[in-house]
Amino acid sequence: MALFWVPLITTIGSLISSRAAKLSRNETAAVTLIAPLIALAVCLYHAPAVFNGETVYDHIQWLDVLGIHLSFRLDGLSLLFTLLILGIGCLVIFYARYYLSAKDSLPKLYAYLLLFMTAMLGIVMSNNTIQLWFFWELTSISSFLLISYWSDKAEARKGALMALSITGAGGLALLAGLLILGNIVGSYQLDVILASGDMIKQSQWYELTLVLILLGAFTKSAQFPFHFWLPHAMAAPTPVSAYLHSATMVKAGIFLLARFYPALAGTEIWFLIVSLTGLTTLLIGAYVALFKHDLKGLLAYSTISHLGLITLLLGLDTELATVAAIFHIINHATFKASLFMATGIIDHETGTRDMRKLNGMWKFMPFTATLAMVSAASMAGVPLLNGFLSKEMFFAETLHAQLLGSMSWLIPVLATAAGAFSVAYSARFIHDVFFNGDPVDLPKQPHEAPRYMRVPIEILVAICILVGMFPNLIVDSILDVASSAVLTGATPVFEIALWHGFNLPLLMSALAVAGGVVIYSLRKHLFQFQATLPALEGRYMFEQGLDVVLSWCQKRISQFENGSLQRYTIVLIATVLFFAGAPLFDMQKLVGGNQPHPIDMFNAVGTGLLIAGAVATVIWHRHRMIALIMISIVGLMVSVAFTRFSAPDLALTQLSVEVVTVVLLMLALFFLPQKTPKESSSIRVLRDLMISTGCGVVVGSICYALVTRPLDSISQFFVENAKTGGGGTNVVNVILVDFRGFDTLGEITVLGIAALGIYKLLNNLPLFMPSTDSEGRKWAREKYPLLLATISQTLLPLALLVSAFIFIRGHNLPGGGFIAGLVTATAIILQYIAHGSNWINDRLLFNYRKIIASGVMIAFICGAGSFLFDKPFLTSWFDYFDIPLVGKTELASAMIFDLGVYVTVVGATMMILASLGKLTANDEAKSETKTIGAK
Amino acid sequence: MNRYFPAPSTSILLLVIWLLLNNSLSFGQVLLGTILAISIPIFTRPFTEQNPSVKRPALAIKQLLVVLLDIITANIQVAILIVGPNKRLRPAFVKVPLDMTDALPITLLASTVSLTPGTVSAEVYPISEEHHTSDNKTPRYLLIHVLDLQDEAKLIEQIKTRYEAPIKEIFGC
Amino acid sequence: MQHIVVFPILFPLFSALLLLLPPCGKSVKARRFASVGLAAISLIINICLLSHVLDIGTLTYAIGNWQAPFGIVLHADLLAVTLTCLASFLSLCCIVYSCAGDDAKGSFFHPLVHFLLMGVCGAFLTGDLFNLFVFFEVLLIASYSLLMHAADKHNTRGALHYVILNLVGSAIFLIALGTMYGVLGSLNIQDVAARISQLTNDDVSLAKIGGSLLLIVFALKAALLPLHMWLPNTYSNAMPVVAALFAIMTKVGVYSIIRVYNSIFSPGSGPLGAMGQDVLWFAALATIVVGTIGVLASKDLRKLVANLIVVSAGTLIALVSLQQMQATAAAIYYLIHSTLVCAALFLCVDLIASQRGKVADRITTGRPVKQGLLIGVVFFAAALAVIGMPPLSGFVGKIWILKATYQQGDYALFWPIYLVASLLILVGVTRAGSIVFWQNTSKDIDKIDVKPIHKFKVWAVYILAGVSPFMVIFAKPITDFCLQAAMQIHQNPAVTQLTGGL
Amino acid sequence: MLGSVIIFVFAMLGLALLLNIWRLLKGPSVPDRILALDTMYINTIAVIVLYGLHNDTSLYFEAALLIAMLGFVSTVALCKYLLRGDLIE
Amino acid sequence: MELLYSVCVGVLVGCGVFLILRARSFPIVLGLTMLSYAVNLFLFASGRLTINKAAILSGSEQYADPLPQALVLTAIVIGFAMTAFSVILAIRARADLGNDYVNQLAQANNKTGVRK
Amino acid sequence: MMIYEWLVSILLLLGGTLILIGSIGLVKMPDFFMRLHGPTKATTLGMACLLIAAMIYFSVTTAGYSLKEILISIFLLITAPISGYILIKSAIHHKLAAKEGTQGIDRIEKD
Ligand code: NA
Ligand code: NA
Repeated sequence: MALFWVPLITTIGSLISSRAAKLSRNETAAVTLIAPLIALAVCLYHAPAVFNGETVYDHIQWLDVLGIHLSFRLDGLSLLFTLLILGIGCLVIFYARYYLSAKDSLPKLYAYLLLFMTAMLGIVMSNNTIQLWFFWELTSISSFLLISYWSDKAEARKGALMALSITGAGGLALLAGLLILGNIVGSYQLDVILASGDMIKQSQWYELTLVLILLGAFTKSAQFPFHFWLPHAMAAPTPVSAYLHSATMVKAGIFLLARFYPALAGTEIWFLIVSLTGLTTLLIGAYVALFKHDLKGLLAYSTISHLGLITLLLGLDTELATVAAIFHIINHATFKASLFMATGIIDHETGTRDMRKLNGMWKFMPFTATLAMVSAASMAGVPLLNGFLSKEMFFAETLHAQLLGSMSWLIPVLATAAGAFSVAYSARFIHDVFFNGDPVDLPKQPHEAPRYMRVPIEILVAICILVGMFPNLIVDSILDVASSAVLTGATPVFEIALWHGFNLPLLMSALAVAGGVVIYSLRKHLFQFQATLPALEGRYMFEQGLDVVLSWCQKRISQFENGSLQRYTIVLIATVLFFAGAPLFDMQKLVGGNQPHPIDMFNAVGTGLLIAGAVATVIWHRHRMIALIMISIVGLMVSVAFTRFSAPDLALTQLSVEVVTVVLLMLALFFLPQKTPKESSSIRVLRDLMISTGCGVVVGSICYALVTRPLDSISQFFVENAKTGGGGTNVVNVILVDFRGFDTLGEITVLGIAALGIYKLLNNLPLFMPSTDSEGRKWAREKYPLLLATISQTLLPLALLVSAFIFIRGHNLPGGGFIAGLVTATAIILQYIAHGSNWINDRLLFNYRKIIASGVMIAFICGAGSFLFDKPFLTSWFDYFDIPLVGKTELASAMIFDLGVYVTVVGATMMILASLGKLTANDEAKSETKTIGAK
Repeated sequence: MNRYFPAPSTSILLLVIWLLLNNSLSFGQVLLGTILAISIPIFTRPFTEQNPSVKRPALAIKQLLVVLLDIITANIQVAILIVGPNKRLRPAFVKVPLDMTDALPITLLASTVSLTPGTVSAEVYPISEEHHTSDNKTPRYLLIHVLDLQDEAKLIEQIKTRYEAPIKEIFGC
Repeated sequence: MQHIVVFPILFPLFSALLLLLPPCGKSVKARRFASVGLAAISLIINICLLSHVLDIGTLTYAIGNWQAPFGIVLHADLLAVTLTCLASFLSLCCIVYSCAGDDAKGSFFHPLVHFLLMGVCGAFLTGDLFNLFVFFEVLLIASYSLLMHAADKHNTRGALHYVILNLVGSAIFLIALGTMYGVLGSLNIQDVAARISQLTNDDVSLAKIGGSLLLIVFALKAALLPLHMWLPNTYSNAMPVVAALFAIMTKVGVYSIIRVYNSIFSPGSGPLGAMGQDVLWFAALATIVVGTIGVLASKDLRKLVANLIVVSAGTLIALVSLQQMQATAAAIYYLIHSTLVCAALFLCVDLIASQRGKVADRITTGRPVKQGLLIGVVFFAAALAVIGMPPLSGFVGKIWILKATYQQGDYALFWPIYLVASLLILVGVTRAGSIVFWQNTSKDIDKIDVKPIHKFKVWAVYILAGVSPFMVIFAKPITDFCLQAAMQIHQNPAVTQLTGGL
Repeated sequence: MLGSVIIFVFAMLGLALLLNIWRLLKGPSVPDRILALDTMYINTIAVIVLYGLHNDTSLYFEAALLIAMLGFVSTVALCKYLLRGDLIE
Repeated sequence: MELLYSVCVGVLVGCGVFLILRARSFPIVLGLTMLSYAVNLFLFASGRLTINKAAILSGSEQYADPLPQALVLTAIVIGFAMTAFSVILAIRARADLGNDYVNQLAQANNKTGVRK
Repeated sequence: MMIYEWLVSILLLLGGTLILIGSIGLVKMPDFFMRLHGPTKATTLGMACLLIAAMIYFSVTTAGYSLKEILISIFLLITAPISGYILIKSAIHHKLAAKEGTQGIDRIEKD
């Protein structure tokens, strides 16, 4: 089976486990075990080749664009890790079946565990760095899920978030590093990268890459100063802790260091950063572990410490140090996993993990106690156990360290000190829990754990002992291939033996044990001393930091996006002002080459009136009624300007739109306050004045620059083709209904939607209806002035005739559907004013929604008709017919299109008015009482 | 006068206006005008309340000419009043009792008054709050504003004889 | 078959009109049925068009048979058609979602959605600047109305801001068009691009003004800093299904920038080539920063998602401003991904809010989500995708974005900002999710009395979120496709003319 | 001569418009302003008719007609607002 | 004359912008209306100013540029639709919020999660 | 100079004068009610003069008669009184002060 099956099988297993809710616990566990066992079999199947020094590959070409491929490899290092991941994984699965109480969901835990296992397997087997990162992030996610397994506990949620944040940050750094690395080498394939160590180290990006990748590794493997997430991850169920913190999650960081060792290691900076970080972590972890009263806390810091130890080893500039590191990876995994499991049993059976309560457990659970003591001894580095072997190798290698120059002697000293503390906390683990008097207030009556719950521990302890006694037999070969994978082929000569004779490392071991015993015996004083130190907890820093960041963000956002429309508008306008204004200064001359028209009286008066109207609108803007009158002047003058500059169609349109707009504004004014209070400070007014003046100057200048220069435009085409191609002499109208009919279709759609939207806005709206005007006058009694009512009836047919006139001539002379529609609408508005909406609604029995839809539909069908002739949408058609008596008559599809425009305009305007009319007509009583909108 | 041809006078008027608008007497325009002249009143019929119809068209045309003439003189009079010194003007509100109650004749009278010498119709009393109904037979008054009132009684008399009486006669009410 | 180019615009229009007319106008059931059916047909049309374009390359379609530059020409290249597909797919999902009851909370929901789709597709397809304006207005007016669908008073204020700002934006658009026409005498994008390279002297400055104003308008729609401020409130106050639909709207702005920027202001177009690149670039970076701050500051989930849209807009524009093929390709991939994921998140947030009683979607302790697993799975997936974590589509996008910016040499500023923003968003979203789903007042889920989620809603959300894994599984063809689309964008018309096509 | 007459009448109309705007700006009451606006509408019709005469074209006739119609509606609407507040009650 | 025209456009833009920057919906709508006048004039001017050459084919040689005219027509109609909508939205906002103040007040932030 | 030109010129001058006088009245008169007279009458007739002038002019200069200008006149004649009426109504409603010494103020009923 190909390598990619390994993660695939565990993924499938994860899915299967998640659906196993109906199975019994034993069945669930059994089903779950299938996937890792198969995966293990696959790995073992390839193991002989690996032991022969080969690397097994499996490559699927995938994203060439990104250089991401599905690429797996199995070399010594990978094999070692897969065995650890799968082996300890199986034990944890087995153990969890007994650990988890009935009310917790076993399938959920198993699904997450297998997902996590997949991620880990993916990391260690990746041959593509991006793929590696993929699985790396997957471990972050799945560990988040595992840590927050008991999600109703605040501790679990916080711990999970912290773990995810820290490892996520590292993951992003790692990604950056890997991308740069890939760019240096030109490939994301690991074998290429690993073979290009020299090229990488000579690259100018080497330092940056290294730091980024190390950030990834250090955060994951909880190196100082990123170590603080790990103790809080202990909120997870203990099997999870056992898995994550012995063999997997934290080891991923170590794996990364080992994996990239050939590519990145061997430089001063590598040794300096890695070894110093490892050393610091080693010391801090060992020291703090002693003071943790929580068993899992102790183990957590011990884990940190041991990870520091491995890191330090990888940072020491000798090949044997690397071998020692790998050896310790194995050893740590075994004894730490068993210790966690033992802790789980203690927790499970007593209900607490507090060492101040736990005493004398030996009496209650001798088997567990024995197992735990063996493991703890291994952790302390007691001879005949595997921990001793690797620790002694470690001591030996510290003696060769050169990296601190003349101060290099510090390293073995500090290492011994750390060893002493590790002995001390191991001693505490043994003595404080299993001996040391009687238990205090235990929640449960303790007793020995179920038989099978101890099995995984027994297996692990057996390994500890076997490795400790017969190292060559058991680990030599795997250690050999793993080391050669890290050191790229150069297999160092190493010899693991229990006895090397009396030498310095042995002395260091002895010192450590002695020191440890001394420290432990002085623990009372140490605890007191520790209590006087300020508690510097990474967790609080993280949480407070997060709080500070969050509240800072909230403050900034509420300052920035403060809900003030004025601010948003002013930002927009200022942006415009800047970017439209700046290029004006680049121009040499604003005025272009065209001969300007002379100013005549006509223009002067028109300009005067327009400016007066505009300025008056601004001056009176707080007296809204007057402002409305003033803006009417502007509208009128704009249409006069259109008339003046040869745009009769525009003038007509502007006029009709103007009136309908004013009517709408007045309707609005009725429901709005009549006057605007003075609100803006004078500074603000000044600011607004400056900005608006600026806008005026800029736009005016652009306008002036444009109108004074010659234009080479496409418009001649329209003039030439209007009659021959569009069948009309009014070029503007032909553009509207033919050349650019698509715009017009969109435009009437807009109008229709606006009407629908307005209906929507006003539907069932409770409104405030003033019973007096702004000066407190009651409204006049006469609703429908007599003379007006009479005349408006007379005017209606007249207005309709005029709109028919304007409609029909539109194609050839100024006019058209839109203007005609607005004229009709205005005529009906007059009826509304004169007779009121009830009167109209009794007589005008149309459904405006349908009218609007039909109008647009007419235009649409007119355009779609050309499909019948396999012509593009809106292809126009016209022809001249000789009708008897009438003479030569033109029929054009554009007329139908224009009819659609007409119908839509009438429908939309009427719908708006009818919606507004409905507000007040339905319920006259409302106008008497002031009902401010309250739903 | 039926459903399909509700207002012949309106139709004729519309046709004339149509031809005026198009400046054309071609058959096509007449045809189109006729179609419109017939179809528009059908559409607007619901919006037209029942008004008394013109009983004496000839008199109506004569009255129209009278009013046009009066408009010209009125305007010249008013122009002189405007240009002349304001201080000598004697503005006044005058209430003219009406013999008519229907909306259309009153409207016509009020319009005539507004267009003719120095007077502007201001209000029709009594004010009705809702829609005007023709079966309401309460006596009505026309309030007018006079720019320069010489003799109130004479003015009322003049309005009643010169304008109101012919309108009453035209509509036969 | 040539006419299919215009169908993505016409069919939604037709659908909307049908939905307004009898018999669809009357009964809710008929309307729902018709709306879903019509939206599905719309999607099918778009897919057909896409395959057509894949077969025979970019299509142009002269409306009314008036050739460019005189008439309005539709320009269906891969990117445009992909986006119309995306829009119709999103609409279909939102329509299905709304059929669970949201549509009946106000009038004209279905027609308006189809109108919106028409506007969006029109904006994507058109090759004419003024026509672009018209379709902008179509989609805007439809969006104004949709924004007020089942509105309460918070919506009203948000809508008011949105409407007024966009009206100012429309005015600016027109000034821009006036300036462009006044200098160049044409409106067809290709023609404008050809003419702009021949400008001299002061005309260049004027064209620059026009171009800047255009970009400002597009930036306003795309929610680029500092013009983004309307977005968080507007989107978070809109009905979630509407907000989900709006996820495509900022993309219209982005698309317009891509379209205009790479034709009119392509590096080869004379004195105005790559105009304002720096401004766009820095504004985009600032947008990412502010969006991220917004994500962290959000007190409710809807606002959080709205801010995610801001971040995605910033990211997109940063890529677009590079005017480089890889970056554009990455932008295309990321655009599809982020649109759908953000939409899914909006809908998901709605589901969450519907089950948490009074607390609704606020990020605080509250009632547990009753159907926690059903919603949680999709929320988790969408969150992963939006953060850019494996195994969902976000990670491909993220890598591509980083790679593209690296190759451009623009990583010194972009990478730190982008990566730190990613991290903060990761923290923000995770924190929000864990509070909403896990930090509960009562544990007794069985006692909570909420209506189970309507199956339509579940389908819609799952289908939307399901695209994300799909985009990973089929990452190879999709990335190749994006690259091909980007290649079409970057074919410089001036170069094409000289060399007789690439 | 007709040409100079037209110019002269233009001047008169221009003066009239300026008088209108003076009243419009001065008020003092809102009905005064509406009256002035209404007058302005009519004077604008005069200007446009004269402009058509000046340019020897009847293209602007419809504009004049529309101003007449729409100006009336506008005046009525403004007054109705003063009287009743709600235009279409 | 071009100068006067441009001055008009500038004044309209200035006045419109000033009104848009007010804090109440009605002046803002007035400002938008005024701005749209200005914009229409501007867009129209992009085809240059011509006197007495309306684009109605009549055998003459020169015509005003008809394209901007058509564009302005479209813009006017769209502007009308938008103004109508914003006017009604202002009414709606008044009904919903009790005033016509466009900015978010500090108190209005206390949003409750209740949705209908 | 043709006779129609004379006619047109006179009508134009007359119309212009009347319109100007109407606007003068608007400015010069002391109260609202008196101001109203100018625009409703003088301006209306002035418009009629102008329109008749245009009618004559176009009828002579172009082929066929151009009578449509008369429509505007008719329209103004119909609407001017109504505008005046509704304006006075609103003035009364606003209780605008009439010039001192205006007779019959008490005849205005409360509306
Ligand atoms: Na103890
Ligand atoms: Na009403």
